[in-house]
Amino acid sequence: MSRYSVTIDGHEFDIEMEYRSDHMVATVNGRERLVRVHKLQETRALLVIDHLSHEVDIQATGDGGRKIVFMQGTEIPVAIEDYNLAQMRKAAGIGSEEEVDTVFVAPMPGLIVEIKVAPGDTVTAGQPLVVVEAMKMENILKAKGTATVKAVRIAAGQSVEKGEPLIEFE
Amino acid sequence: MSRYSVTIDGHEFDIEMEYRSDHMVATVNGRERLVRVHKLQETRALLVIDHLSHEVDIQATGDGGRKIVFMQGTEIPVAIEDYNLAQMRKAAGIGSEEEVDTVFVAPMPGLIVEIKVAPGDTVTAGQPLVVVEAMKMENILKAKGTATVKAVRIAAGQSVEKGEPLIEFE
Amino acid sequence: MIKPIKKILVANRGEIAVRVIRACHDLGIVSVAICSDCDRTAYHARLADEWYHIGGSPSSESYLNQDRVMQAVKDSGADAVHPGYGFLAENATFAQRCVDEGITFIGPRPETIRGLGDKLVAREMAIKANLPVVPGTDMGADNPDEALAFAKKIGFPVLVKAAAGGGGKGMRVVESADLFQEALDSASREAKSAFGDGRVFIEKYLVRPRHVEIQILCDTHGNHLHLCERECSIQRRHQKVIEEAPSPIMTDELRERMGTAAVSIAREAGYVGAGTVEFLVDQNRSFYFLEVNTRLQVEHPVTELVTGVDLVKEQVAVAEGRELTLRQEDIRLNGHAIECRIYAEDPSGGFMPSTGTLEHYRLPAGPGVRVDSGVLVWSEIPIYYDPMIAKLCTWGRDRTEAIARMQRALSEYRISGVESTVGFHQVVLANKKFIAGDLSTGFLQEEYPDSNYRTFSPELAEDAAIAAAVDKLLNERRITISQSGNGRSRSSGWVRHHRRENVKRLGGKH
Amino acid sequence: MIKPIKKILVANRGEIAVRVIRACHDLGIVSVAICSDCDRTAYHARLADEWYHIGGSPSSESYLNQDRVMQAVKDSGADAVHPGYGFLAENATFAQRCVDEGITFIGPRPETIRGLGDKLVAREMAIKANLPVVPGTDMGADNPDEALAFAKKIGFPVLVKAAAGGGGKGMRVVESADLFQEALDSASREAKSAFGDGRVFIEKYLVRPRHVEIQILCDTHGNHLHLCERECSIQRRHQKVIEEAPSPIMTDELRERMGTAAVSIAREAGYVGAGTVEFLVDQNRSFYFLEVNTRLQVEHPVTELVTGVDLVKEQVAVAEGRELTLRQEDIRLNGHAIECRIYAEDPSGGFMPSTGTLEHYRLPAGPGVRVDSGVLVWSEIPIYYDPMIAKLCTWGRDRTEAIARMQRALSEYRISGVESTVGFHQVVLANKKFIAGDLSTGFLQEEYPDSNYRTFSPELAEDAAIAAAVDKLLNERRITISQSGNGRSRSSGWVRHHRRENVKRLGGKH
Repeated sequence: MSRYSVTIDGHEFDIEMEYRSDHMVATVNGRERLVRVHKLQETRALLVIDHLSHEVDIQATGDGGRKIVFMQGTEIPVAIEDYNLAQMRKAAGIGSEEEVDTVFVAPMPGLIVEIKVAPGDTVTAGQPLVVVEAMKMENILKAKGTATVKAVRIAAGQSVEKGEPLIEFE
Repeated sequence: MSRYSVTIDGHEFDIEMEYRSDHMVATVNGRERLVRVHKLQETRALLVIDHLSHEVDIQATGDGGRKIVFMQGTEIPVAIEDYNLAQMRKAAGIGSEEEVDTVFVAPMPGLIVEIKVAPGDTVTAGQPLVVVEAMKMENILKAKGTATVKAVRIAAGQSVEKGEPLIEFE
Repeated sequence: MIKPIKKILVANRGEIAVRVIRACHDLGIVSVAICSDCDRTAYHARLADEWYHIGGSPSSESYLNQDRVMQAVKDSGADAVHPGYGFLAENATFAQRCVDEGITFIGPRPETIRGLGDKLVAREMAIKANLPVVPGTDMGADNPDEALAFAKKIGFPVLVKAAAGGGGKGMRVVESADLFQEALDSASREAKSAFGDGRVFIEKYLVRPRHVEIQILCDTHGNHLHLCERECSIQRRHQKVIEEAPSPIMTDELRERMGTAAVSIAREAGYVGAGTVEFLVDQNRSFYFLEVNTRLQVEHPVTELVTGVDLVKEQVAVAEGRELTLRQEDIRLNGHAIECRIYAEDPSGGFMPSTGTLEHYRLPAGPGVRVDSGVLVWSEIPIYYDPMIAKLCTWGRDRTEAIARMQRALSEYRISGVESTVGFHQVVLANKKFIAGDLSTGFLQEEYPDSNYRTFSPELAEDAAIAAAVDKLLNERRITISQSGNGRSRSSGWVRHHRRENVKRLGGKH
Repeated sequence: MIKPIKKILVANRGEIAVRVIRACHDLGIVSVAICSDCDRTAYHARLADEWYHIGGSPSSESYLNQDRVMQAVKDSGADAVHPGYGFLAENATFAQRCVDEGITFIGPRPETIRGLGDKLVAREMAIKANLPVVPGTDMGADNPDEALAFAKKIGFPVLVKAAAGGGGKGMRVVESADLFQEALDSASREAKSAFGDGRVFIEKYLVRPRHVEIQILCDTHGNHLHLCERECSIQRRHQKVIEEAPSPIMTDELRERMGTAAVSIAREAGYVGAGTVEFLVDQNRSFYFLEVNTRLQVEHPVTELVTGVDLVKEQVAVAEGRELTLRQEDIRLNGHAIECRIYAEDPSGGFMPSTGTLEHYRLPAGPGVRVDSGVLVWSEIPIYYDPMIAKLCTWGRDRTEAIARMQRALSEYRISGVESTVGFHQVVLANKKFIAGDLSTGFLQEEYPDSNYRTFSPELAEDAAIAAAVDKLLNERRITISQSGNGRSRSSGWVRHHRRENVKRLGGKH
């Protein structure tokens, strides 16, 4: 039997998975749900949970247990980890990996039009960091929280690829 | 340089193929045509012949050089062989492989309802041979030419797979 | 007495199950799909809110099995059943069983289905409602000698028809007396196998008639409407393959008379729900009652396209006991619509059903195009059911625009892995008589006596020859032009071995 | 003076190129596609009859490069050019060049494009034709101080707009004086980059206005029609994202007045072809002239769906010199249509463009659904162009039915490999104010100030959690549930590594 801790939009689900003859049983926060899995092509499966039909596509979005579950036309970001590891992590007061990112990367490929910050600046949520032109539109990339700029890795006029580090925070 | 003999619907094409820098040249019955090939997924390619755009799907239909070329929504049956071999074959008076089939196979899976011929019978084109039920419809399989039945390989009430031999001719 | 429906079990598969599930989505009603073994991941099973596996692949173990369907109704808590067409759609016993168990059957009353479903009873009812009928008799397989005598009296060709069912099954045209017995037997056998009822009857076979039918819609409050006509003359073995609305032969006056006739028999039968009154129309625009189909027809989308009425939604509203909000004067024809039924069949091989996996499947789209497809890329076409995979419809301001858009849509359709009738439709739609609207139920036989539906220009043939040469060249040099990332393709050229065995034919040597 | 067109070069890419090529197919006119490096196998290049590669991926080397486009016109022997929208569609120099070289430009006369394309000239023309206009000035980037003074006079918020171009590019709302200079500079810079013309002007910014536009259609024989309105109030950064026809706010009387106004300016401008007169409508149903777009609009399909008129075919007929066969009284509204623009953008990531390969792509279909898609499964979404991949439209007898069908269609859309705005549309279409038709151009900003378009029920979250657990379990046990025949999938579970780098964000620790 495997047990997982799944977090979606701040809600935590404790899920125990068990194989039965032709299906699985998922015990979610103590409640049993019957699951049938039918493979489809590529990253997709037809999941029937207590007779509810879901065509599901799951994509890993990076390292660790973060995934995007695509179902009913909606993208649902999910974090999953082993239940026991999650308990230990919490007991030790270690936050999830998401909280320790210190590099601001380009969310898309484009041309750097302007850099609005310099090393040493302290920025707050919503403050413009970089202006990127992509697909003929200027996009202003903004800070998501309070932080101090450690280094600027790019220069105006430079082309960047998606995922390329732009700014490092302390 | 490669040279092929291609037969479509009774018309013969003598085609010499030659590589150039970024395209090919096909000399068809003496006339040059410029060909660009862009690969697509699976069995498909975008073929640009003298600027005519064709999304093409090619499927082999059996042994030898018989193929189905699917383009512009139309299925075109094609026979292709090496030009020199075709010349030798013709010089030797040998017909193409298509003419020597003596086994009548099931064109679809189904249930044999009735057999209309017995060994020793001589059948003519259009004469009913076997009645097969598939997808709730009775289909009458008819002779395509004159022939004498050598053996009947199936019995009424029997299920057959697609391609299963039904009747042998002499 | 309105009883709102909360959950509909769709007792069908394929495109019509998808169609009904889409109506449920539009209405905010929970949809329940049932599936057989081979349909576990079929499109209808994926699209519905709920999924119930009910049995084996043969329809007798699943979609035709009333016990299993009713069990799924109970398990799912559905309060209504939509039967689609085929399977249990015109089964009065099943409809009665739903009624008895307090489940809303979305269709006419069981007694209506039973009465009209028997073509002989329907004929009597039509005569009572003063509808013109084709000369015929109820003598059939039980009285082969008398039947033959009657056939001789009215004159060959005659039509042998199953009393039950429809869709061209159990139907034979008999050209002469010596072929009569065989046709009688085979029609009866097919009818028994398809509908469990081997009764057949004989009718005068009209020469070059058109098949024109009237869509009716009736509620439980005594309102009976007609939604104009569809012409379905393009038939192969009595199976409709191309339908359109309006009929090219129609006049306002004839439409008025046929519509009134259809409403008359609907009233006579106490009809409730959507249905179709079928007629033959001869070359003099005289019409004859044929039968009433007590179900949603395959070809209902062409009516939806020219009237704007969603027939499945109206069926649900009527089943809930609501009064129709439409009045006869609200029904106005807007433009022209055509439907091509896309089958997994090989037109060049006598329309043999073709099974396999849809390795590539691309729907046409764009202005004026509606596709009702029951399959997806990678779907398996099973051997157990009707081989129709989709209905392609186009709408235009007039018939010319609808035909042009249909040709465009057909040319965009990509189906790999099974044979399809797309090319067949391209040929028929380019036929001058078709374009002129000069149709009859014998159209295909007259125009294509040797079933040669494969035509292509010398220019296209040359380009196809070049394609084959390019493929062979790349093959020999082992150059891959298939996407390297895709493990499914062979590495030699872009050719793969077709899954089917080569269909070997008797050659010229015999 | 009718000059029939035999071959049209479509000087565009993506869905609008596909749209025009489809019209060519319908008309029996030979279509020529042009493509850049990254578009060699794009859908439009596959669908056209002829294929010309014209240059590099950046649009300056291909679709915007007049020399290369004209070379392809000559090489192909096309006798007409359809520019679509964007790129060269509203470039008077290009239109003039076509005229000079004897090629039919399918659009208004070059001088009309030049005049109306300059928003300041258009404004003068509107005043001359007695259309109400919004208070504004032509002082812009060259006179920042005067412009600021004017802005202060009419009162903030004001709108900074590029004189050239459209589509929301080079447009900024300025809330207060201290943000004025930056907005002026950035709008001017963006306008220069997009249209090669950095001139901007200032307009009073109306509070909660609706964007309502009138489709016009004019021939060379002096006939000027309007095809009723479209409402395009749902905008993000001045880019329309959802459009509909008719407008929920419209009355017959207002439609009559706005239609007459649109026809007046068309007459004043000597307009030929299809075009759009844009207005703002305030909360009191007063309307103000905004601008004229001298091209086919992105959102033209909603007009086609409610009027039945094929606008591209009409454009071609007008360009051939034919007189319109439609009269104003033939234009009748039938039902309601909505369009959702589907972009390859990440709504939860500030609508950043998302590039990549469409590894799975399934179009919605069925009753009332029209899709104009510019891409196919396995298409690459390149970084060089506008990230719109398709337009999804639905039609219904009324607005309620159109919305329900849109929700159904959105839920059927499957796009894997890039982010898309499908989920965004689902949220907006479920918004109560949207359903009530209570719209304004500020709708999205007011309703979703923090751009949170991701909503799901607790039930769906639980099922998603189970899906993740099933996936992880199978992953750990190395059980493949992906199709084994498909080499593209990893063998562990059905998860694959998403191609994009994880979008790392500033976390809570700082």
